[in-house]
Amino acid sequence: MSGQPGKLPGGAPTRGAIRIEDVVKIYDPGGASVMAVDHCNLDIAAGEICMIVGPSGCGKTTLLNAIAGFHEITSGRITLDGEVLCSTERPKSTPGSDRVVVFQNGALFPWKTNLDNVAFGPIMQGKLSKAEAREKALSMMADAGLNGVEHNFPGEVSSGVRRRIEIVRALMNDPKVLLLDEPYRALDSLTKSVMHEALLEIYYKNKVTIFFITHDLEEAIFLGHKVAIMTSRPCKPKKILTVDIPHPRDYGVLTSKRFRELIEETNEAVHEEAVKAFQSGEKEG
Amino acid sequence: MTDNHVPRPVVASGEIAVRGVSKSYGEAHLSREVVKDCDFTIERGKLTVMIGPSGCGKSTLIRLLAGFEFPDRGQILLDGQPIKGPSRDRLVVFQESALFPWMTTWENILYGPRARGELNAQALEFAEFLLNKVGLREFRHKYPTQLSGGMQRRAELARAMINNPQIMILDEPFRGLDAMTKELMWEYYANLYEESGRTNFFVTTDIDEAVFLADRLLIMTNIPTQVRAVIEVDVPRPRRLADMVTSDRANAVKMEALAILHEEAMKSFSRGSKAAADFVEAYARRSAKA
Amino acid sequence: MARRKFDSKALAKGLFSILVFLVLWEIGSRSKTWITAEAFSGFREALGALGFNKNYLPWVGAIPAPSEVVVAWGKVIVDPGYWQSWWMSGARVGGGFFAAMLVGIPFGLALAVSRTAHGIGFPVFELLRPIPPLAWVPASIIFWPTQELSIAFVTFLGAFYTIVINVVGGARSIDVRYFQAAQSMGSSKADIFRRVILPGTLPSIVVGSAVGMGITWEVVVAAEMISGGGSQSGGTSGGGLGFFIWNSYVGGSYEQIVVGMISIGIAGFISSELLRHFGKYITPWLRLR
Amino acid sequence: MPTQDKQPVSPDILLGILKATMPFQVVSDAMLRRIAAISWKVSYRAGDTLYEAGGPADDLYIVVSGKIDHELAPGVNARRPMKTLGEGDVFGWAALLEKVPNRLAKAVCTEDALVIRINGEELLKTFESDPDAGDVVMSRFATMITRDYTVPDLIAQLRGIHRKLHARDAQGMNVTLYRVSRWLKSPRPYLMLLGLSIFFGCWYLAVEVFKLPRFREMPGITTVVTEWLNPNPVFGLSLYTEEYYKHIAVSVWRVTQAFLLATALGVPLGLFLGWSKGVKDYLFPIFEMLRPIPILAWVPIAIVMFVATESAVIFLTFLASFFATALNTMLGVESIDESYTRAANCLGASKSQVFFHVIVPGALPFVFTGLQISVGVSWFSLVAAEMVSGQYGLGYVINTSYTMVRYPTIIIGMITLGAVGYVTSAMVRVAGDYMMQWRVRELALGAR
Repeated sequence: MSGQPGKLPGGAPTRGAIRIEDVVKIYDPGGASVMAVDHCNLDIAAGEICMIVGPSGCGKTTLLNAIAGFHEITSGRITLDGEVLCSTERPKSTPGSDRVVVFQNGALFPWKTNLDNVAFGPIMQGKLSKAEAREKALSMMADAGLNGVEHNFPGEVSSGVRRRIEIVRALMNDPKVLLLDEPYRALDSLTKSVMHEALLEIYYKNKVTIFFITHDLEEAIFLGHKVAIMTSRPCKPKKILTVDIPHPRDYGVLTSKRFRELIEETNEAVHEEAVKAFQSGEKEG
Repeated sequence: MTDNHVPRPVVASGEIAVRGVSKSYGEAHLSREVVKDCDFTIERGKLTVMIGPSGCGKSTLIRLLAGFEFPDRGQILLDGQPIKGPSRDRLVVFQESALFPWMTTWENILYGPRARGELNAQALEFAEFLLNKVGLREFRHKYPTQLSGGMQRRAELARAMINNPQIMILDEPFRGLDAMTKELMWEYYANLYEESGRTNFFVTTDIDEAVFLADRLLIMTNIPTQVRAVIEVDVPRPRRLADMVTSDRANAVKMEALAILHEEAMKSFSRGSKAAADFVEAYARRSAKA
Repeated sequence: MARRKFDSKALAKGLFSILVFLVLWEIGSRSKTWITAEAFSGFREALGALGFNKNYLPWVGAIPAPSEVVVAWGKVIVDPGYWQSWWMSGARVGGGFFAAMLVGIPFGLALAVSRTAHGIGFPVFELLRPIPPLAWVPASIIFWPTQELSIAFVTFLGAFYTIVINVVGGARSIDVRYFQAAQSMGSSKADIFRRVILPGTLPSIVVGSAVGMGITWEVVVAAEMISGGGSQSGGTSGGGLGFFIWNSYVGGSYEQIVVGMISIGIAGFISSELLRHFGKYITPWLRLR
Repeated sequence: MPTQDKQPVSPDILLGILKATMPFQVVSDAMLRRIAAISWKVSYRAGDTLYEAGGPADDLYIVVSGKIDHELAPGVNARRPMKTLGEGDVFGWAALLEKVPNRLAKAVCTEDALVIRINGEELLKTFESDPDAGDVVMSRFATMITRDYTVPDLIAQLRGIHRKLHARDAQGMNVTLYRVSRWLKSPRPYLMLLGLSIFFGCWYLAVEVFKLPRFREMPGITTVVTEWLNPNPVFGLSLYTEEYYKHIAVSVWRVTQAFLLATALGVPLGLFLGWSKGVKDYLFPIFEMLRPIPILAWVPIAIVMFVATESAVIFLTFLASFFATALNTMLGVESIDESYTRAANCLGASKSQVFFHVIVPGALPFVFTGLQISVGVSWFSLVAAEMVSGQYGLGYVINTSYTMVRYPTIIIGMITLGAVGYVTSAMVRVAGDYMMQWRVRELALGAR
C-alpha cells in the first residue's frame, strides 16, 4: 500500500507497534459507573501515524492516559512491541520516556528556557550530562528550524513555536511512540496547517509511531496513515479508515480529489457522532 | 416560525468603504505599523469574509471599523460618512464570548434595548422570537458559564441581532469551538444571514469557514496588513456543508486562497522569535486596558 | 467553584491529628517540665555559644491544659460578662467593617473610574497604606473624643485599605471586550457604570471584604488590649474579647486566656463564613459551575 | 595582508549574501540594509593570514567565495578546533563576545577568497537599536558556535550580550526619555502633586491655622518636621539622635528574624501540604484550627510561654508570617497544572526530580505572593507586640510617646514605620523578580 511508512526513504521502522485489546474503562465503578471506553480494539503498526477522531469528551484522552500510564484501565490489555504495558492484572502502566505525551494545552515548563526544556529528559534520566544534553538539544532544535529561540522562555514565543519545541523535547528521548493529545486545538487554522507540515517533516526524519487525538477530520486525514473514528461516549472505534494518499504530503493534498472523496466518505459517520455529542452536551448544560 | 410574525425593520443601508487606512502601535522607535494603506469595500447586503494569518492585524481593523480606535492615516466611511465612534449601527461579535457573565441569557439578549431605554413590548417580543430562533428557550435563566460553547455563541448572535444593526462585524466568533460544533455553527449562522440579508463582515483564519460563508473573500497579507487578493465566491445560496465539499467551484476557490495564505503563513512562521504580530497584539491589549 | 466532595477518610484523619495535638498539649502542659528550658539543658551550651539564651525557647508547661480550659469555659459560659464581651467585639467589628465598606467601595470605584480622581487620590492612599493600622492607635485616641470611637476608627482603617485596593484592582481587570460590547450596543456612560463596572467589580469586592474582615478582627483585639478595653468598666465585663483575654492575663487566670483565644477564633470563623455565604448569594454567576 | 583595501559593497548584493548565512537568515530587509551600511568587502590570496589568535577581535567575517582554514587556539577547549570554511560561513565571531577582546583562532586563506567584513562594535550597536532582531541574530550565533565548533563555554558570553540587549531595551535611554517626557506631558504628575498638597495642606490648615476642635491636640505638620530635623529634639527623638536609629534597627532585626524563620518553616511545610495529600489530610485541620485566631490574641500566651520578652515578640511576628507563607505556598503547589508533573514523569523524572524541577519552581509565583503578604503582616503584628510588651522598636516608640505625651514623636514613628515597611516589601518584590526571570519577561511582553 502506498500509504505505508515502508515506502519512505531510510527503511521501515521496526519499533513502536501498539496493540489495544478489549480495553474497558469505567469511572467510579462503585457509584456513578460511567463507561468511558467500551471494549476497544485497535492495532497500530510500528512507525504508523494513527489518528483518533471523535467529539470532545468521548473518552479518547482516557485511552491515551492508559497508554501513557496516567490512569489505570478497568480490563483489557495494551501492549507495546509485544510487551504488556497494562492489563486487567496490572491496570496501570508506568510512565516512561519510551512513550512521550504532548499535551493539549502544552506543558513546556515556563520557568525553564526553551533549551533547558528540550534538554530536560536526558538530564533527568541521567543519560547525558548537562552540557551534552544541551548540545544535543541545540542541534535538534536547529534541525527543526527553531534557532533563535533557545534562550527565550516559552512565554516569550508564539504558541505555534511552543508546540514545535514540545515535540522536539519529546523526540530528544528517542521514544518509540509519540502521544499527541489534540496538540493544535488552541491554534488558529492557518498556523495549524503550517504546523501539520512541520510535524510531517519531523516525522519523516524520525519515523516514530504517532498516536494523535483530534476532533478535526481534515487534520486526521491529512496527517494519518490510519484514521480511527470513535463513537461518542462510551468510546470505541466506529470505523477505521486507511488513508491511501502517498507520503510525503503537503498542503496541496487538501484540495486533491482523493482527499475530498475520503472526507465525503467519512463525513457522515463523524457528523452523526458530533450531533449525538452535541445533543447530549446540551442536555447536560 | 416565519418572518411575518415578527416586528422587524428592514435593513436597507450599510456599506463601509476603507480608504488608505494605516495604523501603528508602540512607543518611539519601537513602534510598528500594523495596518498599512488598507483599501477595500464591504458591500451592502453581502457577507464579506476577511482571512489572513493569525495576529496579522485583522483585530486592529475590527477595532477601527467598530470605532473603538481611529486610523493614523486614511478614512473609514459608512455610507459616505466617516466613522466617529462606536455605535449600534456597527455591532461587533467578539472572538470568544463577550456575554456578560453576570447576566442570564435573557438579560444578555435584552441588554441593548434596555441600555438605550427602548425596552418595550415590541423589543420583548423580538427577544422572545430570537431566543426561540437560536434554540435557547429553555436556557433563558442560565448564566453564560452554564452554557456550552456553541450555545454561548448562539446567545451572542441573538444579543447582537436584537439591536438591528446595519452591519454585523464578527471577529473569529467560532474560534475555540471544536471542529464539529463549529461546522454546525456555520450552517446555523449562514442561515441567519440568508434570512436577514444585512451586511455582514466576518473575520476568520479558517479557510473552510471562509469559503463556506463568503460572498466575497478578502485575503490579507502578513503584518503590516494589506489586502493581498479579493475572490468572489459565486456559489449559490443557500449552501449546505455536504454540497460545499463536493462543489468544484468552492474547491477551486479554496485552492486559490490556500496557495496565497500558505505563503503568508510561512512568512510569519520563518521567524522563530515571538512574531512582531504577537507583540502588537499584546501591546494593543495592554494599552486598551490602561 | 469546585464541588466539595465529602471525604470521610480525610475527616477521620483530620480528627485523629487534632486529637493527637490535644493529647500532646495535655501531656505537655501537665508534665510542667516537658519542652521547658530545662529539657533543653543538653543543648544549652551549644545554643549559648551561638548566642541563644535558654529563655528564648517556649515553655509549654506554662500553658493550661485543654481539660483545664474546658472546665474554665464551663464556668465562664454562664457569666453574662463573657457574652457581653462577644457582643462588644462583634459590634466594633461590624461597625468598623461596614464603615469601611461604606467609604471604601465608593472611594475605590471613583479611583477606578476617573483618571483625575486616581491621579489625585491614589498617591496619598499609597503614602498612608504602608503604615500598619495599629500604629494609628495612639493618634486615634488623641483625636477622637471617646475611646469607643478611636477603636472604631482603627478598625475601620484596617479593612479600608484592603477593600479599596480590591475594588480598584477588580474594576481595572474587567475585560475590555465587555466595555466594547456595551458601547457597540449603544450604552451611555452611566449605563456602563451600572451594568458593567458594578457587577464586574462585585467578585473582587467580595474577596476584599473577606480579607478585610480578617484584618478587622486582628485590629479589634489589639485595639482592645492596647487601649485597656473600652471606656468605663473593669472586670471581665464589657471590654470585648480582646480585653477579656488581657484581663485574664492580668488576673492570672491563664485558662481564661485560652478560652478567649478560642472564642475569638470562633467569632472570626463565623463572621467570615457569613460573609462567604453572602458573597455567594450576590454573585450567583460564580456559584454555578 | 589583504590584496585589496576595504571597499564598500552594494547593499543589494550584500542583502543576498547575508540572507544566505545562518545567523542573518531571518532578519528583516530593513535591518540587513543597516548592516550593509557598515560592511566592507575585502579580497585575500591563498596563503594570507587574516588574523592570529590573540590579535584584536575587531571584525566579523563572512566568506563570499574561496576557502579559509579556521583553527581555534587550544585554550578554547573546543572539541573540533579545526575547520575549513567556505561560501556562506561566518567566522571571527570573537568580535561579538563579551569578555574576549582578542582573537581565539587563527584564520588562514587557503584558496583566493572574497570576504565581507563587518565591524563588531558597529554591529552590536545596530543590534541594540533593534533589540528584537538583534536578539534573534545573537541567538542564532550561539546555536552556530555550539553546533559547528562545540564550545559551549562561549555561549554564556553571547548570552550575556543577548541579556544585555534585553536590559538595554528596557532601560534604553531613548525609551526612558520618551516615557519620562510622555509622563510629564500627561496630567498624572500634576494631579499627584495636587493630591499630596491637598493632603498636607489640609493637615496644616486644620491643625495649625484654624485650630479646628479635635485637631487642635494633634501635632501639626510643621511641628513634626521641625522636631524630626532638629539636632536637639524637644522630645528626644529625631534624625540626629542615635536612639532613632536604634529603634529602627531593633524593629528591622526582629522582623528579619521572624520573617526568615517563617520562610524557612512555612515554605517547606506549604510545599509538603500541597504535594502530598496524606500530609495535608493530617496536618491541615490543625493548621485551619489555629489560623482563625487573631495573632494579637496570642499576646498573653506568648508572654507566658516565653521567659524572654524578646522571643515573645518575635514569636508573635513569626506566627502571622508563617500562616501567610505556608498557606500561599500550599495554594501555589495546588495550582500547578497536572500536565507539568505528567510531562516530567513522561520524560523520565523521578519523584524527587519532579519535586525540585516542577513543584518548587511552579509554586514560586505563589510563594512570593505569600512572602509579600507575610512581610506586611509581620510589620502589622510587630507593631502590636511592641506596643504591648517591648523595649525599643518603633511600635514601642509610638506607644510610649503617647503615654509620655510626646505627640510629635508618635507621627515621626508612624512615618518611619511606613517607610521602613515599604522598603522591606519592595525588597521582597525585587528578590521575586530576580528569581522569576521567566515571569518578568512574559509580563513585559504582555503575554498573559
